[in-house]
Amino acid sequence: MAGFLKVLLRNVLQGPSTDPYPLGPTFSPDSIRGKVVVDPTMCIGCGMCVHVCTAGAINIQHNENGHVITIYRNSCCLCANCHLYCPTGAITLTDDWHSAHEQAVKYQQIEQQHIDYEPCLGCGTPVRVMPLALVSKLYAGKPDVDPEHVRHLCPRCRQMEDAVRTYNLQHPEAPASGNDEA
Amino acid sequence: MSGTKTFSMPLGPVHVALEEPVYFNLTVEGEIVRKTHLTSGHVHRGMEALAMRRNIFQNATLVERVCSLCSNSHSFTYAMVVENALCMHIPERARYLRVIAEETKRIASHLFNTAIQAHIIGFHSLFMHVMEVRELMQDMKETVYGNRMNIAANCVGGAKQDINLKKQEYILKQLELIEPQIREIQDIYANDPMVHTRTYGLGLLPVDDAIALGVVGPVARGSGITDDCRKDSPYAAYGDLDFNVITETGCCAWSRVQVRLRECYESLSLIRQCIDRMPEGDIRAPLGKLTVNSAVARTEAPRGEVFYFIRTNGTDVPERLKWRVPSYMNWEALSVMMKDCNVADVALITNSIDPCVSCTER
Amino acid sequence: MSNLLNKLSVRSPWLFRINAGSCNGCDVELATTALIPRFDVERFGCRYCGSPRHADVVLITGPVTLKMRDKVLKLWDEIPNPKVTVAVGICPISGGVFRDSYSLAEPLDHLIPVDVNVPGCPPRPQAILEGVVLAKKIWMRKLGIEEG
Amino acid sequence: MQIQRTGDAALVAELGTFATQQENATWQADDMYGNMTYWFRLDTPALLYPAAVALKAKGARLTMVSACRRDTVGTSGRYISYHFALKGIVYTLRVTLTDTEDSTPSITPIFANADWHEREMIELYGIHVTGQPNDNRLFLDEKLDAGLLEGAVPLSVMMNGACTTDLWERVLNGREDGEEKK
Repeated sequence: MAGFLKVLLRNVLQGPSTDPYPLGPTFSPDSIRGKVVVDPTMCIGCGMCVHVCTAGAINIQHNENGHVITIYRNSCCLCANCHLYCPTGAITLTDDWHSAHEQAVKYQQIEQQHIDYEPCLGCGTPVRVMPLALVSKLYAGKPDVDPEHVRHLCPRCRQMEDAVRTYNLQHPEAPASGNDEA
Repeated sequence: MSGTKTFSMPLGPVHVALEEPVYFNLTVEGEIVRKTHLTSGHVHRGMEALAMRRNIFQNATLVERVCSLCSNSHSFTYAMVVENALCMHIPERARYLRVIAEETKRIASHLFNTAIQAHIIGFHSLFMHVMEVRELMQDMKETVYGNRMNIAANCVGGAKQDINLKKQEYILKQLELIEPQIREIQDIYANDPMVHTRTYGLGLLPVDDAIALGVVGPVARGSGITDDCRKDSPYAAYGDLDFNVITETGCCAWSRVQVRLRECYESLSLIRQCIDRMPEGDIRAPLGKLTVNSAVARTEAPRGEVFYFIRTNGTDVPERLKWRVPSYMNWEALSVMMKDCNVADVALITNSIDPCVSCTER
Repeated sequence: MSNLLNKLSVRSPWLFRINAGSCNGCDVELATTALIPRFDVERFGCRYCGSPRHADVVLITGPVTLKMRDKVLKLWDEIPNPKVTVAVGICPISGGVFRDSYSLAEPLDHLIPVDVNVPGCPPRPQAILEGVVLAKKIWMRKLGIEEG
Repeated sequence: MQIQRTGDAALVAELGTFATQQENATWQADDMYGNMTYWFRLDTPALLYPAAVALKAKGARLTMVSACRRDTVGTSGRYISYHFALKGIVYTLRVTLTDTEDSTPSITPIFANADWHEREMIELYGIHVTGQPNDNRLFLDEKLDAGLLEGAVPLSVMMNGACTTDLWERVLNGREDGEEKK
């Protein structure tokens, strides 16, 4: 019994170990996986997050003017798969762990971002403007490329410009109306 | 009470002494249990069927939810079996990161089981003390990985997150705090007259029965069987690390708790060795080629050997994923352990195999 | 008379937990919240009880498997009114990672009225405490008493 | 540093005598840590019993039995894999069921822990196990049919979609329906 008495005595001397929360501050590390958030400037709507999400908590809807990404927090199991596999790093997890809510607002526990498309500078088709960081990385070794211009091109116009630049070709006339593949 | 008449006594599925829903039908004679019949299935979630409908990335998260106490062992073994099927080699650093995650979970899991034993004995102050010590591990998991239970440390090809120098220092500091406390707890469980009287010689599982029933983990090692996957077929970084396989020869509930607590020391040492020897480098390897292949993998979870079998068919959805958890092997041993025990000891004996219902029923 | 009883009882809602097929995560965190000094739910006058007949606030974990469904309903029915139901973890709220399995019944709120949701996998004890505090507030609202 | 850990040569040879008829009936593979695994395709299900006796004689332990769904394995026939471990090496015996030989012998008399595995096989896959006396249900609710995973029922019917049918509709509309039920 002596062994445990020692523990008891020490605990008495140490005083209460109770975390004051919610009446006071609590231990809360930065790395805690709290809530999933999407950076609308980075999301390209590729759907990788939907593919790897076990709980089916992510939904992406495409329409002609853009796409909407919705994450339902009441399904999200915070495994960070979406964060890990997101090719552009658009998805991150915050340390906000305050999740308790009343039933009335159950279906409002979402993270939603609307990503609007803009017309391609080459052909005018609505196109997802590429994240600047991504373009800068792609064209890192090419100082003659203006990232701000390239990111506003549709994939086909971008290919066209790349080809023109690489082989020093005459610039062909940009297609008058949209392209089929986009 | 006459003592000659037997009657059957239901226990569970929702019972204060049992952590999880499980239903015992005991045939008792007076206070003595003569026969145990177990009805399970309350936690059967049809996970193997789910695993065959989800892809290999999703499954890493799914299998982690088989059970939260040994969650890491599932994602760990799952990642290994996929890597075996895809003929992948994971980076050196990831092998060490995996061991750190696994051993961290092992300490927390062992402390939890040990605490629950004190709870069942009725030694509440000891229960609270062990749980408070376990909180150090919980804080460590939360600070390093971001969650207290499902730490999501593994993915196919390596580790999900790196442990930087700052976190390594933090881990070493936490281990420094927890080690003397675990030593103290082990001493209390070994020598405290209350714990000793209640658990020593209780729930006997003789070596022969243990071998016949194929029990694994601390239940086998508590009966003197030297059986540990980390030594038998080394995986991750275990082949390069120094540790001992802990055994006890008492074959009783007391021995099993001693095995668990003494294993915690080995785990502490393993984590320190990993941090010391972990090389720099990548933490994830690119995905291998998906072909038609079958593979198996096994690891030593806190409760014993976890075994995974996968069959791939060239797509990223497995054709068959099957796993067997340690508790699955240990449940049947309860009928040996509970033979002629007191009704009051049923919960205590059940706890001594560190049962995991949600693991068993999937 | 009953009003007086209601007024007296507000200081001590009794908690009861039901494991409806959980993976242990939320259960262990509930046990941690309830039983250890660090989080000490008893500060709010709440106490865990072993029988549903004493309970005021019921915390349910797990995705409600077919085998547990009737048992959950029976236990829930035994709890006297007014009661507050708290769904702990994403499983009872939406099925979580297990949804679409053949072995699950429906999400909890299709079976019984739920008052508070605490999502997370599992939610940390502090989040569960927030849920319990919220549940207490709703319970007092149901009793017709404003928090004083 | 890496050491190759191989199995018991005598045992491998003995088990090989039970797997001779099919092409590539035996094979072996090692993992990245040098642990070898051995695989044997048994000629007939009945040979499982003597093969299990041989493994028992060497002191092996049954670790797992995995059955396969008929609908996913296609023409190769339905097989059951019996995994054994001996000194850290895994030996797998694969039994193939055909229309004429659709049952497998019970090995519970040799390995006591086969009991649960065999019952699970009967329950989830509807496989006949001759000589398995215990017909109590292990996991499945009585409401569910035995042989559930066998796939006789199309998966879409079997899996109740209770959670998903209207989830996204509700989430995207932010519907509040908590109140109306009270």
